[in-house]
Amino acid sequence: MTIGLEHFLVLGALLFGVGLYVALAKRNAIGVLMGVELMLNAVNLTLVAFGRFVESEVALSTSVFVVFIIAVAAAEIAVGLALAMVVYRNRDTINVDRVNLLKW
Amino acid sequence: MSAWLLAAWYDLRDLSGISREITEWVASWGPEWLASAVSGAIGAIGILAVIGPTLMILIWTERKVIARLQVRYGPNRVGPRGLLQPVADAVKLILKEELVPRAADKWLFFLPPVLVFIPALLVWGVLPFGPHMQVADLNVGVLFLLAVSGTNVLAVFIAGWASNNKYALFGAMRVIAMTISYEIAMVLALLTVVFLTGTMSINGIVLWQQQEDLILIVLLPMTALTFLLGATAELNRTPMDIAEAESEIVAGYHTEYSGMRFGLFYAVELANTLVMSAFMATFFLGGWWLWGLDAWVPSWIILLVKTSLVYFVFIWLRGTLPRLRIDQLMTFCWKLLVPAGLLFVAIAAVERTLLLEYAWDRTIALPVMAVINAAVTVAVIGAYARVTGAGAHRAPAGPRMARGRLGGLRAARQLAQAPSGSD
Amino acid sequence: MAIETPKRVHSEPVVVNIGPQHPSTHGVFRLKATLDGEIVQDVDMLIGYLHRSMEKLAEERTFTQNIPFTDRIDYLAAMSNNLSYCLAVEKLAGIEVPLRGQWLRVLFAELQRIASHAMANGTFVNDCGAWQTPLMYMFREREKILDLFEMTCGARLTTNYMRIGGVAFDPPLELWPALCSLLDEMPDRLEEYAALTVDNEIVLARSKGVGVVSAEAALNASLSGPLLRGSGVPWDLRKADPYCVYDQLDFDIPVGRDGDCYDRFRVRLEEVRQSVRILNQVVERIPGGPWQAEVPLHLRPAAGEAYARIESPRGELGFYVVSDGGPTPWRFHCRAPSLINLSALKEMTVGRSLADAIVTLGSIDIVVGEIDR
Amino acid sequence: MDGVGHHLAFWSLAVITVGAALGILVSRNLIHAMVMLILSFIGVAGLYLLLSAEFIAVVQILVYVGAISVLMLFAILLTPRAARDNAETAMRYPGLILMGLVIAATVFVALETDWGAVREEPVAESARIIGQSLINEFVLPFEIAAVLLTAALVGAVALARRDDEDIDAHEQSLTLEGREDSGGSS
Repeated sequence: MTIGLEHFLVLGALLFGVGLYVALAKRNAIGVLMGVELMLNAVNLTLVAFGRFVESEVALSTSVFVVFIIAVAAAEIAVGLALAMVVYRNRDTINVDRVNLLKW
Repeated sequence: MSAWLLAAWYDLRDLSGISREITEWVASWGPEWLASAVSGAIGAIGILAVIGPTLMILIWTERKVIARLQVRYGPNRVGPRGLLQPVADAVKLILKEELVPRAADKWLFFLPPVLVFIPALLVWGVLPFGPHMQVADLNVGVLFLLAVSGTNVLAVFIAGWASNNKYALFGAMRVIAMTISYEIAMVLALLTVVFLTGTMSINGIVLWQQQEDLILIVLLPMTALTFLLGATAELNRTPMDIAEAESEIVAGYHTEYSGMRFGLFYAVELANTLVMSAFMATFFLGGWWLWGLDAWVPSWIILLVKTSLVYFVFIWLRGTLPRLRIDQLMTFCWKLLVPAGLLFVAIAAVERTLLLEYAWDRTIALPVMAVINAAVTVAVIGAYARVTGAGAHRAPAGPRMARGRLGGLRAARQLAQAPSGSD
Repeated sequence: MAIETPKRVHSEPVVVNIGPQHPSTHGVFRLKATLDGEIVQDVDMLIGYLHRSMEKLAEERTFTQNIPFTDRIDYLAAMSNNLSYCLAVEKLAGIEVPLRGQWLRVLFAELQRIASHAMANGTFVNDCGAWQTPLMYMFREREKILDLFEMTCGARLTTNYMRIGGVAFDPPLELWPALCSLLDEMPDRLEEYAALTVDNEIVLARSKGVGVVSAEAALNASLSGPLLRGSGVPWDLRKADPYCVYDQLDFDIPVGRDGDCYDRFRVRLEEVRQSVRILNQVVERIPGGPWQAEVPLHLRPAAGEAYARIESPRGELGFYVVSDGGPTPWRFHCRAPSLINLSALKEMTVGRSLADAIVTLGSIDIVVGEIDR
Repeated sequence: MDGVGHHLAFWSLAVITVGAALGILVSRNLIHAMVMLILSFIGVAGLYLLLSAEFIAVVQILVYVGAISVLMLFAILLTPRAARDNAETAMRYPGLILMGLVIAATVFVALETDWGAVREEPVAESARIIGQSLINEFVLPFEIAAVLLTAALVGAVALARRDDEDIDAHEQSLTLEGREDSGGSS
């Protein structure tokens, strides 16, 4: 059997699913951010696979897209971790269950 | 078989012939994947064959050179001229008990000595030993170098964290803070090189220097300096060895490692120093190329000689200079190296445009640019010295001489107010 | 749900034990430092790891038998300790030392000062982070001095050379040419050290303005030796309260300007130069004659007390000896300069970084044997 | 992509990547989860190499392994009194169900869709082409990304630094003497 597009898509789907679970269910804010990173990686993998296997108008436009996603991910993680730090400083915890001031 | 022997594979000037011949021979009867596997294995074995003995000699060289700098003899008991000292050290380290602290994170504690080896070996893959002697001529070679050598930090951090030792954690924190800062300086330095040469392939950079008939350190002195200092920081060598500052935090991140695990850290440190010297030689000293000499002398010997020169500079720094404090290191990086790096990126971009778009005559333009860049380098360093008050050329005033007037506070005040303090 | 008011959160201080086994504590000395990040908030000095109960042991031994103990109090300046103790006992028993004995004492005390300062300055630059190089350079001359000691009394560190009433032996004849050649090359060597370290940008950056003690604070903490002089107070017992024949010798007292680690370093370097000056005079002017007074082996000084002090390489080194008329001292006490100098460490280091604290500790030049005794 | 090498590389990398991701999922220790995440990043980088996207692979190592992981480790270290465990919230079972559904749906779409013409040979020299398209077709997004990164940088610094009066109070609580003379930041 040839390794084809579907292999990578399924792999991406698995990664995305695990990332989703981690992002949804983990208690630690940094753990949640890990899940988000995992999902972004899955998406990137899928995009690069499409770019490799599917003919397109602009060569490697998917790779350009991935570069942008990585840039945005870096920005997102910087802000996210800064937020976690601020929450920690004010609330002494980064447990997302206990950071519920906006809930009520 | 006889034709095989007559082929050029034994040409010492280009050892890649051996690999090519063997690969072709395998491909002639075996499947394609076996040929590529063999080709990869030859590269790996070649690199290991270079690193292993070189490391042994390096340990001896470093100790010997440092000893000479310190007016002593250095190792001279084991083997002829102490050459077998590294072997004796290794045997001792292997025989020693490997302690694992009770409070350590057991699994993570085992990882780092192995993990640090991976980037140290991987970066060799993109180093060109000759026009064709390169395991992988990636078209993103420079980025690969930065990416792989940057992952070193993670192993160091895990070592520091898993030891569950305050000194180790301090060392890990320091190494992360410092490496991140100096990596930016290094990225800017390499970006300058890439801008000017127009290629990210490391062999391409050497070829550019060959084509333009000059070595880059002449054209970009500040960049070479930045790379050297960034490498010093990344390698944790004096004067920037705050991560394992012996007098402050004992041994930093590898405080708790003993026996061969410590030995691995030590070996990796030397291997990294060697590879950084090699890349310094490649980027800024022309690599395997040396004004036509590479047609006669094997290119890898030229590279080895240049590498040894840079390595000697590292040893020299280590034997001469005390250590800086972490805030002084950060100031130096963020206030001198990074702004200067940005400036030189801009300068390199302008110069490339002039050479390419406006097609300036290179025989005239390149020397002029070298002079301008050198002037800018001197100006930048001078301005930094003036702004921060560093680089005080004045000798600090020595002690005053008290002749006769002795006593307590009053005598102290009198002495302080005495014009020019008598001496 | 009630809204919690945000708590004030500080960053957490970390307590780090520097020592008892640590490369820069110069022995088994323990510094409990409370750090906020890299900043020292508090230091706690814990001593006693090298306590050998010398002062009590000395009460069970005769006055002469106690001299070897003093070697081991400050093992880097054994001659100075011998000298101070012998002066105290001589004062107690009213013994007059022959002239040659006094000059020989000056000779060896100054040699010891050079050796000790070489060690202090070498380890100081080491604590600044140098990789042993300055230490190795300074050990060159120290080795030669220790060779001279060995020639004279057979030991290098624990010399046990001074005796009550003089010195144990007249130095052998071959000492003098060796000493003269050492003194001839010393100015060049000192220039070399100065060239290597005094203007070194990194040494300056690490030690200038670090560990500052003002003159008032130094006096209040009763510091002595290079620390006190580094803070700008011109005080040296060789001039202020001359013992042996120091009043006949011509030398200057180097005094620092700012009281920082760098000044202490410079003061020590300059003192070595002055010691060379003294030694040259000693070689020229040393008289002949006996080197030891006639002192009974079982000395029984009349009941009384005496305190004698000298300027040891580390500061005011005094011995307080009380006799009840018996063959052993009734009380034996040592005023150790390292211990008292160390008391200023907290003031010098709090609020600065850990690296500075190490440099400051190095500049105090402690000897743990002297602190714990 | 049907060579033995490709098969070997794909399956080992797939096992490493997904296994490491599952490691994050089950790990109870935040630092262990972090190490697993790094391993997963490296696995994805390997897959990029397999897809002939060398540039993306190197960028993946540089940014994810070299920068983002280090940032996260720093964040873990700077929140010392927070719980270091990596346990789940009450969303555990809903999360598992959602995960199963998303994976099932995506896998179904991936397998059932006809993705059209398949290119056998990868496009060569990816770095140069990416660079050229970044400053030709995509120059505006490129600039916007730059602005976004700068904004994120400034925002992160603004969030994470303490207020000035905070610092003053903090320092006063630490030492009796001022720290003006300590020279530079540390």
